[in-house]
Amino acid sequence: MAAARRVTELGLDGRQRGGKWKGSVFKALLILCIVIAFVTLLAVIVQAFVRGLPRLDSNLITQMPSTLDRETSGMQSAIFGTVYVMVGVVVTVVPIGVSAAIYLEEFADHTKGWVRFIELNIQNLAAVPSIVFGILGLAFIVRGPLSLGPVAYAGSLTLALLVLPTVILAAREAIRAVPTSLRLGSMGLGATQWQTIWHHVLPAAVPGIVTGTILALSRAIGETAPLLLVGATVFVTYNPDGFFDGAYTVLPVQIFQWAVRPQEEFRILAAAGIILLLGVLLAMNSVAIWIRNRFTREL
Amino acid sequence: MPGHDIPDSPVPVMEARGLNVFYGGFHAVHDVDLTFGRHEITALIGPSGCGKSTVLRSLNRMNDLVPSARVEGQVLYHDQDVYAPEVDPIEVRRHVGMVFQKANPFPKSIYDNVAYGPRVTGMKVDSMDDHVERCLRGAALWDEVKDKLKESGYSLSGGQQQRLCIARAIATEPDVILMDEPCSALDPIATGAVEDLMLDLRQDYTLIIVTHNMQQAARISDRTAFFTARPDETTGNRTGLLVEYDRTSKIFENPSDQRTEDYISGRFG
Amino acid sequence: MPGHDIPDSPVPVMEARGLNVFYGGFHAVHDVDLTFGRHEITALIGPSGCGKSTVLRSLNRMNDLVPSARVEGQVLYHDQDVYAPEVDPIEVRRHVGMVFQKANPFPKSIYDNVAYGPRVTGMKVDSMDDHVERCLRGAALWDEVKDKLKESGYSLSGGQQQRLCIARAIATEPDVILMDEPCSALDPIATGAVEDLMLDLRQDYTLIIVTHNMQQAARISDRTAFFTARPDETTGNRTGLLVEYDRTSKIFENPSDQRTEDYISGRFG
Amino acid sequence: ACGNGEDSTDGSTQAAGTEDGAAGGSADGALSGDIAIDGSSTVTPLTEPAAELFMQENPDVRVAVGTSGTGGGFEKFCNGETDVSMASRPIKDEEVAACEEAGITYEELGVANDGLAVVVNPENDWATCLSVDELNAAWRDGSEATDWSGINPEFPAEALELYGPGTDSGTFDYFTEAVNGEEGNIRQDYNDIGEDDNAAITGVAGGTGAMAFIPLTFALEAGDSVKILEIENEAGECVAPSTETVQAGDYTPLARELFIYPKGESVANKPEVKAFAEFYVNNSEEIAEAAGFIPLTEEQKQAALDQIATLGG
Amino acid sequence: MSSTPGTTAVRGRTADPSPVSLTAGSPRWGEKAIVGWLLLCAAFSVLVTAGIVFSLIPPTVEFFRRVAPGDFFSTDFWAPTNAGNPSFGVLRLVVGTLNVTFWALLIAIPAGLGAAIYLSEYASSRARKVLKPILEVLEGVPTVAYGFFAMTFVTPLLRDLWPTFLPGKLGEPPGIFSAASAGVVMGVMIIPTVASISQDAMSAVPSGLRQAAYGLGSTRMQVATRVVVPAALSGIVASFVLGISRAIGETMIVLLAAGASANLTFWPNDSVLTMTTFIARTSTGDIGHGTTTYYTIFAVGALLFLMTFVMNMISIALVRKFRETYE
Ligand SMILES: Nc1ncnc2c1ncn2[C@@H]1O[C@H](COP(=O)(O)OP(=O)(O)OP(=O)(O)O)[C@@H](O)[C@H]1O
Ligand SMILES: Nc1ncnc2c1ncn2[C@@H]1O[C@H](COP(=O)(O)OP(=O)(O)OP(=O)(O)O)[C@@H](O)[C@H]1O
Ligand SMILES: [Mg+2]
Ligand SMILES: [Mg+2]
Ligand SMILES: O=P([O-])([O-])[O-]
Repeated sequence: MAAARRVTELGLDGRQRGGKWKGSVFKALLILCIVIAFVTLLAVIVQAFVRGLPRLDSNLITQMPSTLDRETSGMQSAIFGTVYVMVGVVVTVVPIGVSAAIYLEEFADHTKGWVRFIELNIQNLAAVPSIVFGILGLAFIVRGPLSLGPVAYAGSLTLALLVLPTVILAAREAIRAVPTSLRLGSMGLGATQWQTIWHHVLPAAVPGIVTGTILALSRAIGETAPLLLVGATVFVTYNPDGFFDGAYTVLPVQIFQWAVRPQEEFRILAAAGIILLLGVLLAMNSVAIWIRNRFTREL
Repeated sequence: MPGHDIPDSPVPVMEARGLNVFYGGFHAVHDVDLTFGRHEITALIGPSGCGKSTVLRSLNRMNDLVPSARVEGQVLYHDQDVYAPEVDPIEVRRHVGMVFQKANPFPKSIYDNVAYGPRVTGMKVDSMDDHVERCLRGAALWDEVKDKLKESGYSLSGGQQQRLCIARAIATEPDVILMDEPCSALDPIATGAVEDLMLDLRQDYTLIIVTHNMQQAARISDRTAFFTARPDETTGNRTGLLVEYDRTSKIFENPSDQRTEDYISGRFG
Repeated sequence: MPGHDIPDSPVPVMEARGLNVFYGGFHAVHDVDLTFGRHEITALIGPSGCGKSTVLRSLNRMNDLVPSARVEGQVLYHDQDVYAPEVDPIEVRRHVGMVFQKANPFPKSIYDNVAYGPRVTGMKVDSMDDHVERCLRGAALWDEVKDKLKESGYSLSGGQQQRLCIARAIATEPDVILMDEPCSALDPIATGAVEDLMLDLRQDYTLIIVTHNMQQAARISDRTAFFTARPDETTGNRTGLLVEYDRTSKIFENPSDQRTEDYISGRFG
Repeated sequence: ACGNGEDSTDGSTQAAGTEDGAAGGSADGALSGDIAIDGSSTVTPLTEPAAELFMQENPDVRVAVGTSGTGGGFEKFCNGETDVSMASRPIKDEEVAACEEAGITYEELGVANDGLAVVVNPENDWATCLSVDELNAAWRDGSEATDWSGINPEFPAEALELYGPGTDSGTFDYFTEAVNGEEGNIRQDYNDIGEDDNAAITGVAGGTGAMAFIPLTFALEAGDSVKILEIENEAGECVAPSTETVQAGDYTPLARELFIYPKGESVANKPEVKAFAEFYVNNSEEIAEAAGFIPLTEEQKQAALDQIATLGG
Repeated sequence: MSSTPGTTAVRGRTADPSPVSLTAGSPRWGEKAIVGWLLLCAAFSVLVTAGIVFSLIPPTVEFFRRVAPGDFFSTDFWAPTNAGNPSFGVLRLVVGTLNVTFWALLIAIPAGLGAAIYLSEYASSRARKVLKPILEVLEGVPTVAYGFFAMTFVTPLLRDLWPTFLPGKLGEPPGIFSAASAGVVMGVMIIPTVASISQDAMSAVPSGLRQAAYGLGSTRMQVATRVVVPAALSGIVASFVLGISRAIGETMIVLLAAGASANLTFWPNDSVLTMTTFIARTSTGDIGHGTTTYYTIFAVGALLFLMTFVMNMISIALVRKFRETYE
């Protein structure tokens, strides 16, 4: 049997425990890792800010893009285009995503092969490169079966498909976080399952769903590659007519268009556009985080 | 037992006949036969994991909500098998109400908590206000909450929340009320209040309660069922089974099975 | 108690002096004075939430890991205050080992589980193989696992896992071993094996155990400390305090405090 | 369908300026409606100011310019999706066929002239004029010239570093066809700079042995950071690229015309399309300057206006 | 029943035992219709996948009708647009993609893992509450912003600060486009992905294991490196694999910073053409519908989809293995 330590070996001050510096160095390295990530974010912002500063003016928002007057050119059509596209994304993805999440969390029998297949499929979809969604959008939405043409809603639908897995995942987590005891309490009173969901589960899950959806949208709002393929590559000097009508462009595509132009004025515009886009994103994220912190405490 | 005469054999309101419950491939409860008497309190006791909650939940088909759960055998409610194909589990739960271990009021007002059941079941009540008052009185909670019916159910103390859940349960006018360790999260004073309430409720309802607290079973129940868990020799899984079912006084004073006696006297568990 | 003579007053290995523990603003444990005797088993008993685990965890500074926890008073280990500024909590834990309620082997091989402690503490052992064997024998597990040392600790049964955790704890050659409800997740047979082991370990170590099972305390401990929780009159928070500390036989047969007697006889809890 | 042949034009429409075309649209002379344009990325920077200027004069007309490349533009055009297609090369036979099948008629209008400049590092003192053969030796697919002496034995053995636009650009197509005889024929190891002509400037300015081909106006804007080479034309003269030499047709083979293709139906039925096409041609100087291209000559303008007239009739 | 003056007590439903009906009062069609709709929505994602597959397969088949698979899966030159002598050695694009991915991972894996360990094992819950959302913001930074950053900031920086004292090829500063510039920025972009998934995995390691390790006198670093990281390993590896799949699928950064020269190289200071760059540039550039180049887009897209799909399946399998251990 292993013997107990002899009492004479006492000494609790850890002097005989060498290598304490290892822990400190390790911790410093870990902090460095976090700092790298954050410093880069800062660098992205600062760089764009410094570069775009000359054009961070009201014209950026109030003016249409212009090749002639680069000093006063703005991105109003892209801002409106983004709003249209995003509204289209929300109205498409939220009902489908939340419904799918409710089914998977509340109704699906997870021992069934086909349910697992659906779940696996969603997980997979989440990691499909966005450009592949662009190919899908081009083949099925702009042309092909839906043939919407290069209109704002074609962009919406493409992005909606892209973020659908994210929304489903977030909604599922929000729904799962609703305590089972609420469901049991309601079911135990003879409420039907849908009554239980509608009266208790969904209201309790709304903050989580909203948070997750905002985060998903903040991903969609910055997507460029798929929209390059589905027709947002346009020089438009007017705001979209509607979801199914007319030309449109969006912020990230406009930024990209400007970024690859050789003239410095366009580069500056691109940088200013990036700041604008990051500002929108930061606002969206703050709202999401606020909602999360505000409402998760209550359950 | 105190001051309550019960017949030698229970007048059946619910019965389990050859009840077996499985979770996936796992045999959780083996061959349980039990008759729950009208206007009696039946206590289910036994060590952790022996299947008490499982048996309780199969009585009002709450186990349907566990996807992997499967029930064999019969559960009769006034001689109808609640697992018969034409039976609607929702309807069963309207007759057989349930109160849980952890008080689980809805994040709504006290009033809405009580009114919820009647509303969703489409119960006809002359005046919801009166009905809510009656139920809160029935749960011995009225005096404490009558001035704050609009406040959230969460604003109550643990014991009050549990009584609110009981008020909520009786609001749908069930016949049987199942309670799964209703006092285990409460302090002794709150426990006392709920125990008193249970004795009151016995006048109008049939109560079936699971408890870990043998003193509680002894104090309030008319009959006691003792369960234990037997490990399967090959898989090592432990399957719950009914060891003994009798009047509570008999179980506690003169059990017929050695395992019951060991448990009661604290030799294991 | 069985076959074990203990002195009237314990030969101190560890002592709590005026120990108070707070979690944030919440006063969890109030003014505890206790002396833990060398080569004795001390049991801490009391109702849930009375602070048994909290006291235990403050003995080897495991409470340091709870950011909100704050300790006042002294904990002496061979007359050194383990909370003195120059003391390294890591070093304390190397002298005062710990076994938990839920067996928590590492997801490593049985061998590596036992060898982990000596490796991280940089302990010098002649042969790790021999050391592992000694510890597994010490935990009465050797015969059951000697042919599968390379298998995962998870492949063992619950009781074996708990003994593996004990083997792991003694591998760093501690002086004191703290155990927090080490058997509460085990079945009666596994419990018996672990209890036998504890009695064995007493020869070499000082054991301090928390248990909910009064029969267990009565069966194996030399001294018993009974705690209870007193609600604060204004906040309603319940603060744990030591009611009585004595030889186990005295506590169980002839307690001096009414609250102890109520608890032992099952009148509350 | 109308081909791009030089069919006869009667002088009667020549007089029809912008004003006249507009009158066809609405009673009070104000034009309105949408014009959908798509096609060449090379022509896009030219069409953008054209559209802007046109919209300044006709605030109720909205012009949207897409960039699908010449091929992609024709695909949409022959599919009936656009009113005007932009092209950095004449329409191809397959595209002619596609349009014919869909019953789309059009005319090819020259809207500006484009010249390619070959630029080198200012420190390069050995090369001032290159022949097409020399360019071919440097750029053709399979070329093994790794230094300048591989182009011309008289040049020093300075390591050769090549920059050029990517396969998705009209400039690329044009250069490879003109220099290597075949569209897309280019050596593998040149640095593809995509659409970012700046990158070529940066690259050339940074390497003594570097060489790049880029749009002429861009090279001119770059000032002293690069040196623009003369190109030996078929006549054997070394010609430096400039507005004049390009317009005069002396700077060959690295000069070309850029086109738009208005749809016959749109010109006939949508007065704003006709007006836009005429505007585009009539304001060639201003538009070309804004975009960094070389404007049409008077003859080119006239030819274009004649072609619009055939469609509008 | 306790005193209930003025009101009658609530009675049990069958206070007098008359026959009761347990059958449903109504068939509840509404409820069934709702469940049907929900199921439809859940199954919709399968439709999306099918859409992807069906938008890729026919043109890819057409591509292989024109180009022999052996010519495609080769390191031949990549020159699909070369009219006279087209060649389709897609492995050059794959190598280009892997080149950038490699440099990206070289940054993202250590930094992401380090950040995850810090968040999971060192940070106070308050610090975590602040840091996690920032990581989330980082995950949401549009890639076009990263691409612009790479092109206009990192590239010049690399060109200026390149360690030219290194021997041979490694000492040559990168050009205006390079795998290094795209890789570095992409690495930073992926850090949050790696960090957040790894951290989730580490946080899911039962706290009992940590307690046990501390109880044995382990230091915090030992707990982190010897207990938590090994215990969470499959989850951590899953985050790496997902990082790879994101790197392979990322478009804008490489489009703006990696260039478009299909060099067969693993040097960081070379310009490379990635699969995504090719797709994005070619499908927005000047190619005619129906040309072989047009079909090349889909063939490369299919290959890209397949590669990320495989990565993803691996990642899912690893996560599942991890879950099985602890849940
Ligand atoms: N949803 C479930 N899925 C799978 N197994 C379950 C589920 N619920 C319970 N079990 C298992 O069934 C057995 C009986 O569980 P049950 O909860 O009925 O026991 P119990 O007697 O109520 O225990 P306790 O006193 O701890 O509440 C246990 O082994 C438990 O692990
Ligand atoms: N980490 C913590 N943070 C805040 N409060 C805590 C923490 N751990 C315990 N407490 C509180 O301290 C009090 C004493 O808890 P402790 O776990 O010590 O009781 P116990 O006697 O061991 O109970 P049990 O028998 O249930 O294990 C309880 O009120 C508990 O809620
Ligand atoms: Mg239970
Ligand atoms: Mg405890
Ligand atoms: O877009 P282009 O046809 O000019 O390459």
